[in-house]
Order: sequence, then structure tokens, then C-alpha cells
Amino acid sequence: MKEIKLKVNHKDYHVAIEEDMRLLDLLRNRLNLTGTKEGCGEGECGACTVIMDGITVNSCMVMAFQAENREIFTIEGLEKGGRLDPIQQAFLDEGAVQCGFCTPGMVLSAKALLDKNPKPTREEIREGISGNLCRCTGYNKIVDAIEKASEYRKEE
Amino acid sequence: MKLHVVGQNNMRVDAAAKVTGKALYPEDVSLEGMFIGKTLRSHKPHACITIDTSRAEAMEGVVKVLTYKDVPHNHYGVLMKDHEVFCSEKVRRIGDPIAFVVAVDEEVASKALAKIKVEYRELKAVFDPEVAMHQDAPKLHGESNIVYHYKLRQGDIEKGLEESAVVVENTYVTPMVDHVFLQPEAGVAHMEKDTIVVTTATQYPHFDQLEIAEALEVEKEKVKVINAAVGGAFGGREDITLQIHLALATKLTGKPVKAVYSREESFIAHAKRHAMVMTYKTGADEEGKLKAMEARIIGDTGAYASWAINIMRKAGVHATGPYEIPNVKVDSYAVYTNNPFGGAMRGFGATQPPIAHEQQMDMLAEALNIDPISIRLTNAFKIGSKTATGQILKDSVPLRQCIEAVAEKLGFSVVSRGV
Amino acid sequence: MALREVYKPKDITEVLQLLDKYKDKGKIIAGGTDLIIDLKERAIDPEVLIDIATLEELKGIAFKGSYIEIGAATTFAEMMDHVITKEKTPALVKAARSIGSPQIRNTATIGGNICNASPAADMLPVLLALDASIILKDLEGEKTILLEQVLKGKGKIDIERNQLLSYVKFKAPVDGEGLSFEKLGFRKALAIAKIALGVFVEVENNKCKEIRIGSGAIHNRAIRESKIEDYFRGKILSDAVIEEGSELFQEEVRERLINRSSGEFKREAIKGIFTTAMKTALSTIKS
Amino acid sequence: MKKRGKGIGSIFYGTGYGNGFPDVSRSVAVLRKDGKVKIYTGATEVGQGSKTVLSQIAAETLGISIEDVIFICEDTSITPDAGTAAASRQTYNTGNAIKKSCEELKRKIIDVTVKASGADAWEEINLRDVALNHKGQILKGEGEFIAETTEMKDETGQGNPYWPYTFNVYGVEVEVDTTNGVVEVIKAVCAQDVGRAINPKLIEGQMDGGFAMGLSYALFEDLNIKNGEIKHNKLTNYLIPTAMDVPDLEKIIVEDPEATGPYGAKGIGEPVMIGVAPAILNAIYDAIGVRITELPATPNKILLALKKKREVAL
Repeated sequence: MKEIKLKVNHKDYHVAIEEDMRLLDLLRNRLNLTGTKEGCGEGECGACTVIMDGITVNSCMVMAFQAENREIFTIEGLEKGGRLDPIQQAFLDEGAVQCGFCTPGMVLSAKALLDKNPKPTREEIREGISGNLCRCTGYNKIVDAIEKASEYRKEE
Repeated sequence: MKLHVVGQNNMRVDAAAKVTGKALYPEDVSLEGMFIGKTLRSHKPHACITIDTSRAEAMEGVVKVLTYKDVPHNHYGVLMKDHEVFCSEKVRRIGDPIAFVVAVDEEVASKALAKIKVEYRELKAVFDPEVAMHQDAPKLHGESNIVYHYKLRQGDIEKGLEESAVVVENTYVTPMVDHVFLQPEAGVAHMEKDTIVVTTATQYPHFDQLEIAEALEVEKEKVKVINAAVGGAFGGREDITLQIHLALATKLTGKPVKAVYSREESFIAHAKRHAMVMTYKTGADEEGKLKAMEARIIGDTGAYASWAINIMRKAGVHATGPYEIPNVKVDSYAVYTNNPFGGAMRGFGATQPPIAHEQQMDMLAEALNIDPISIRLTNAFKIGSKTATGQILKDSVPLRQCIEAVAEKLGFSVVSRGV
Repeated sequence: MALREVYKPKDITEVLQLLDKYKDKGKIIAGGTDLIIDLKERAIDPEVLIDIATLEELKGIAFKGSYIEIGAATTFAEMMDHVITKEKTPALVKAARSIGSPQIRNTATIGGNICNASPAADMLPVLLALDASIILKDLEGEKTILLEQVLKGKGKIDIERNQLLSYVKFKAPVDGEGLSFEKLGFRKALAIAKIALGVFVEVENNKCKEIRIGSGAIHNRAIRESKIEDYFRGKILSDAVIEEGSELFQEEVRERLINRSSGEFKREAIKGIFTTAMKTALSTIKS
Repeated sequence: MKKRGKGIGSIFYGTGYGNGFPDVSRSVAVLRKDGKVKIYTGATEVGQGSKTVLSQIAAETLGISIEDVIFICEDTSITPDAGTAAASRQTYNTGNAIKKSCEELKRKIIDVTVKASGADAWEEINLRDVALNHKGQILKGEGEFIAETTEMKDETGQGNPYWPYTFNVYGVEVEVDTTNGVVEVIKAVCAQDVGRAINPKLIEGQMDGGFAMGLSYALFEDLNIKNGEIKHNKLTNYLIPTAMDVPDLEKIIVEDPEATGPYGAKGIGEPVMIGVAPAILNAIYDAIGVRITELPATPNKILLALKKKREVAL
């Protein structure tokens, strides 16, 4: 048992963890943020993607104790005042959501990509989400949505 | 008829909950005081077994270890009841469920699995469906491994082939593949007075309800299936995986029980697309008009039938492709082997034959020096066409329109054969 | 899993003390992208994890005289964006970019890639081509050793349990020297290398003065293909010579992988990927 | 060397369980106190979009907006059985059942309002008012639809196993690297017969998803089963395409309304996936003159087939 402090979605947490716990287990089981999903447990599918200190990581490949004093963003942290983030809105507008299991990870990869490269080409978008596997959409409408999101973000 | 909602790009009614992470998939559901369940699966393809769960049951934190002895009616299956909820005497594939540990948490459940002793007395196994069809091959269920044989006959195949200017013969092989829906199987079961409630992700909640009720020998109304958000299916969630295990566990312990499969367990637990060996002989006249098509399709349904009968029938009906062929002979078989079991996957038996018939068409075209578009337009179904089963296509047959649209967009023309 | 203690040390000395204290019960974790899978599959069963992911002393890329030194905890994403690697060793950037996915590149480190010692590791062929060395520290001091000498086999690396792989260093390529990286994978991302090659070549008055070929996924570890190197040294690197050398390489691969199911394929494919790697290396030479 | 080739794959697909297997969907439409309408049916949303498409069919039949339809399909104790979310049957089969249940509800509402206010033109009727003023039993309509399918004869397979049939054609252009056998799909077109598009954007999503799954079936996927054991049993060795492996797809929706379909709609969930692999295999042949007859067409299979072709040619 170990106590750690970390910030998740702008909120400070002081939480007890097990030494062998993964960041994914900490988010889902201790903080009940079940929007972050586990699709493979091997760092392959990206369904567990979160943003840690500004960069995307597979939270199944980060130990919980490694998150001490770091800032984490999960899908639940994107809405501001009940209003969807432009990326979430673009995913809805472009029909980029089907079963939804890859969507949280996909949205966060898109956010990290756009934060670094506000006007990416379709190829750059494809590389930006190349760590997020999807079996339903065939990716094209997700690429459309991220293109649309870069326009929405410009207007803000 | 002016339509104002049909034809519109309405926003998906379920998208907002999914894009905000609020949608609840079964693994996201946790109940007060719940136990964790884990399945022990066979790692031998064909063996007689004896099970000793005593050391697991004695472990601290283990609530119960379920085996076939706990199951009122140990048989289930979508068509044939050839599955066992837990294997009693024999395992027929790697991954067959043998026991289900119910424990206070994940770690105890995993440790307990390792404490269950299974003695395997290996039996001769068969993995090649063509070998499995022989009388002397090891049998999995009953007297024969041939689950089903579909016959399609139209016209006179010999005459058709003789009259053909060109006949092309080849064998095509497609492997078993997996649905890889992103959300691994998960479920939570709990009691609401005397009703068993199973929350899971399934393609047919009412059928899961029926199979649970039959296995536990309770009335259907005493079972309620809640279909949480489903993380993709593609046919892979038509067969039972953990639903009966969870229902039985909650019924016998009175406490909520949750199980979540790892990706590796998902790979060995659920059905696969049937592997098929398809031998085709197709004949056409000088102008590329199809005269005859003979196909022998062998489907490997692995250790259990699941939808093999409907799937191999669909393969047989669709073996011709969307073309009018006067003389047709098709035999499609579903055969048991000790491979993982074959079941529904997107296309349900009609996905494999096009790998054959569309390449046969191109080979005929090449032999007759016709381009691939023309040979398809010559034979393509249209309103009034008769299929090989004698069915008249009476309405909405825009196949030629589809071929022409694709040909035009891709700039198809007679192209060199890559020589 | 009997993991009892986890540490996030503030500096290298504290890391070394922990390593010395726990010896084979302690394990370094940086990106964790290989280690956590090993933990899950019980391939390893450490009692103590020592996290160096955020240890500034072990991060960063810098010139040390004519050498470039990379901290072992530097991630592939950092290597892809750094002015020195982008300017001096674009092949190393290409190798980093070919690894896994953005999420993996944001956490996986060059030190981790070396210590995991996968035969198909994407970074090792280029580092071998650069004749890189690694700096190992322990409580007594530090030692510099050629990377090639520590790679012993699949997952086997010759580093003591109380030693910390701290830096990787290699001479920065200069005028007259070229470097390339080529990888054959079955997917455009999240692709394990089927063949990986790093080629360093130095040309002087049109002759091959020095050549180093690092290979991955065609042996039980990343190695230097010395037999092929010997063929090229001193020759004019014409198309015909490259053709001949590539056919020698095919023969070498055929023998080496004679009873491997992938042998026939890799023997066929090595010709094209090696030819591309050679020609690219030559094209990067600035005279 | 990189060589290019084009290929086509055209297929047909009979939707529904088929061969006389009972293919039944049921639905109940209930007028709520606030004038909205609840639809109860067991049809499952697995990601394919049925909850939205079926809500649109209900809204169209009742002349209301989709926001006024509350779609309930998650609980077996309050929903009638509507069969599996499979066989590309939900839009067609349950769509018809929902349309019938809404038509019955509409008839009951008209009966009630004619008695109360004489108005019988549906456009003039305001459901909120009807719900508020109506005192009697709650107004609901039930609908059932059974697909047209007959059992085929055992010996000859003659009969009408499926109805309707849906058609799909893919055309692709591939580039094959003859030094390593890697295939890249550089251009792709899909023409999908839909009868009538209930929601075009959702159909496009199915076409994109079917295309990626078909491409994966042709080039990537193999469980690699040896002696009954799945060797490719993890996402690291069982490969499916990443976003970088799938090109953009040109999508042509072909409408030719089918008389028995709800507003002419047919099922498309499976056909959108089936024409891809054959088209890719034909394109590979067109590029390098090599027939891959055993899936998947991985680089090693293609490279060794090219080698054999060269040796045969000598």
C-alpha cells in the first residue's frame, strides 16, 4: 500500500494505491473514471489512452506510482461547463462514433495531436491516431472529424 | 412520398454518451459486495479429464468453485446443444471451460485457478476437416464429424462443363479469423429477489435469457438480461461465453458476481469465422456467358456446431456469385475438428465464396480475352433473374448499376495482366 | 506478484544505491512498455521497481566533443523532435518514428530498448551502425563499453544488476559519412520488424573507407553483419558491387535461418531492403 | 520495383436468417404522457447504428422528430423479442415491425381524436394534447414482422431461402513492392445497394468499417492455428489495420427502393465487407501476375509466389 498525490482532470487527488497497480486500474477502480477502457492490456489498442503531462500514454503501460505528482487528463475531463470540447462535437457531427469503445482514447489522441499541430494534414492525423485501433469505423470519418475539429478550434 | 426523417443524417442517439465516456459497458459496472469470477479453460485440444477443485476451494477468499456438477442442465448451443456449460468427461478444444472460480477479488481468483488440478488423458485429435470427414477419424460428437451437408443442384453440370469454351478449376483456402471487437467480454450478474439479472454485451439478449433459463432450469421470466453498451460484435457475441457462468454463480452465492475476460481469453473463448477449403470448376462460352459451376466447400466448424448449418448453407447458396448460371452443382459441408469452434462472423458463410468466384471470373475473362467488367455485366443478375436455387429476383436488383459506377470511378479498362 | 516497494529516485546516486541494495530483486522501469508485459506474464517477478522515467539527469541529447550523448531515459518522441538528432542522424529519427505508436514513442526509452534486447529491436541496428557505446554506472564509478559487446541473445544483455545504463554515445556523422535505416514490417504502425537494417558508410576518393551494417530480426539478437562489411571495404560502391554484396547477404541469411519458417521469405526480402539502405546511406553523404 | 494493378469484386447477399428459419421481429410503440413516443424492441445496438436508424423509421411513420422518440432495447423484461442483431436484418426486419407498431398507434390515436374532436387529418393532431386529454387505457400499437423465407428442398436446394438480396461492388487499385511483397491499397471505390438510405452518413460509416475489415481479411488476418492452438492470440501478433493502413474510400450509395423494405430500405451491414477481399486479390494479380488463392495475402506469401513465378518462367 502506498499513498500518492496526483492531479486528474484539474482535480487534486490523494489516493492509496497498490505497488503493482497500473495507472489504468487506479483511474477505473479507485477514481471510478470508467471512460478510460481496457481493450488489450498490452499497449497495442490505445483504448486506455490518457494524457499525462501533455503527452498521450497508454495507461495500461504506466504503473500507478509513476503518476505521482503528474497531471492526467481522461475523457471525463474534456467537457467544460457541460459544453462538449470541439473535438467531441466534431466526432458527433462527422459520424465518427460507432460502438464507442475506442472513442475516448481516439479523442484524447486527437487532442494531443491538435495541441501540438493545429492544422495537420490527413496523413499526419492518421499517424497521430495510429496507436488507437478501431474495428467499426475504418478510421475515415474519425480523420474527417479531427480535420473538422481543427477548424472548430480555430474559431474559438 | 415526401420523407422528412428517413434519408436525413440524424445524429446518433447514442453518440453523446459514448464521446464523453459516460456510456457504460459491462466492465464499467460494479455492484456493492460483488465477487470476482474467473474461468479455468482447457489447454489440451482433445482429452478425457478428471477435475480436483479441493485445493482451490480450501483457499482463503475463495467463495465457490463451479464445475459441471453444479449445473442443472449442462448443455446449450444456438442450434445443436453440443456445448457443455462446464466440460464433464471430455474437452474438445483448447479453451473449453472446465471450472469457474468465485472469489473475493481478482488476485485470489487468479491464484485459485492455478490450484485446480485437472488430469488430462489425451485422446487422438483431428485438425484437418478433410481428414475429420473420414469414418476412421477421431469423433467429437456422436458417430460422424459431418455436421451438415448442403446440396444445390440445377440443370446438368456435366453437359454445362462440356459445352463450355473455357473451364477454370482452382482450390481456395481461407483461415479461421477473429472478430477483434475492441471490448473484451464482460458481465455482472446479481439477484433481484428470485430473478437472476445478467448485465452483459450481447447481440441477442432474449436468446441469452432463454439459454440461461434452460441451463439453470428456471422459467424464462426468472431471468432478466440487461444489454449494456456493446463494444462491437460482428457476430462474435451470438454464442454464450460468460452469461451462464455468471447467472449460476450469483444464484448459488446470492451475491453479485463480475467477470471480465482479458484479450487472450477473449481470443480462445468465442467463436471464429469458419476456415474453408473451396474447390471450384467454372465454365463459360466464347462470349463469356457462364455455362456451368461446380463447387465443393468444406467448412471447419471446430469443436462445436454453433451456426455451422446456417453458415455452410449460406455459403452454398451464395457460391455462384451474383451471376445467372444454368448448370450448377454445389456441395458444402460443416465438419467438426478439435480446432477452436466456428460461428457467426460478418457475412455468415457468404464472405468466403467470393474469394473463389470473383477470381474464377477474372481467370475466365483472361482466358477469353474479355475485360473483367464486361464478363460481369454479361452474367450479372437483373430484375427477373433466377438464382441457382430457382428464386426469381422480382424487385430492386441494381447490381449492373453498381458495377458500372465502380468501373467508371476507377477507370477500368482492359489492362495488361502484370506480365 | 510479490512487488513490495516502488521508488521514484531524485538522482542517479539514489538509483545506484537502490540497485546495489536490492540487486536481483530490483528492476529499473522507465517507459515500462516491455517491462509491464513481462510483469503481467510473470516472465519476471521483481520485488522492487525503480522509476527513472522523469529523472532529468538521464534525459536529453547533447554534444560531447565530436560525440553525441543521449540519456538512457530519453523517449523516442524526444529523439524524434530534438534538433541534434534531426540534424545529425535523421536515420535514428526514422528508426524512432518506426516504433509502435505515438503513445509508445512518448514513453518508451532508448535505454529500455537496449536493455529489453529484443532481436527485432528497431533502435539497435542503427546504434550498431553508429558503433555506439553505452555508459554503465554503479556505486564504484562508470564504465564505457561497446553496445555490440553487451548484446548476448534474445532478451539477454550483459549488464550487472547493480549497474545503471545511463547514456548512449556515438561519434556524430560528419562530411563523407552516410547513415540510413530501413525496416520491413507488415503494418504501417504498431509493426514488429520482420527485418531491420542500419547502414553507416564512409567514402573517401570514391572508395568505401569504412562500413558498418547493423541488422535486426534476422538473428537471435541485433548484430553487426561483419562478413558483409568485409566484402564492401575498399571497394567502389557501384550498383554492381551493391548488387553482389546484397546477394552475399542473401546467402548469409539463407544459411543462418535455414530451419526457420520465415527463413525463405527473409532471404528473398533482404536483397531489396539492403540495397535501399545502402543507396540511402550513400545519398546522405555530404562531401 | 513497385507495380500497380486494379481489381473488382461484385457480390450478392441474402439478408435474414434464411431457409424458413423463423425470422420474427416485434415492437411496441407507446404514447407517453408528454406526447413523446416510446419504442420497445429487443433489437440490439452493437455500434452499427440500429438504435438511430430504427428511431428515424418510427419518427417518419408518426410524423414527429427523432428527439420525440425514446428508444428502449436494453432490458428483456420490458422489450419484446426482435431477433439477433445479425444477418444485416435489423433495419429491414425490426424496421418493418416498428413501422407497423407506429401505424397501429397512429390508427388508435386517430380513432380517439375523431371521437373527441372530429379532427382526422394526422397533420392537425398534436400528440401532446392527445396524451393530456386522453383518459382511458394508455395508447399503444404492437407490430410484428416475419421475413419471407422458405425452406429449400434437401436434395436440390431449390427454394426461396432469403429475401431481399443486397448487392455490393468494390473496385481497388493496389501497389505491390516486388522486392518485399508488401501490398498497399492506394485507391478504393465502393458501390452499395441500400434500397433506400435511412441515414446516409451511418451507411457511409458501415462502408468505411466494412472496407477496413475486408482489407484486413485479405491482407492481414490469420489466427495461425497449429494443432488446435491459436498462435496469433494477441493484438501484437494478430494484426488488424491501423489508421495508416486504410486509404480513404470513395462511397457510392445506390438507391433502388425494395417494395417490402421499410420505406424501401434493405440490410447492408455485412455486404459492405464482402466485396473487398476479392477485389484486392484480383488487383494483386493485375499488378504482378500472381494469384493468391490462400488468405491472407501477406508479404511473405506474395514474395515467395513471385519467386516461384520467376523460377517457372526460366
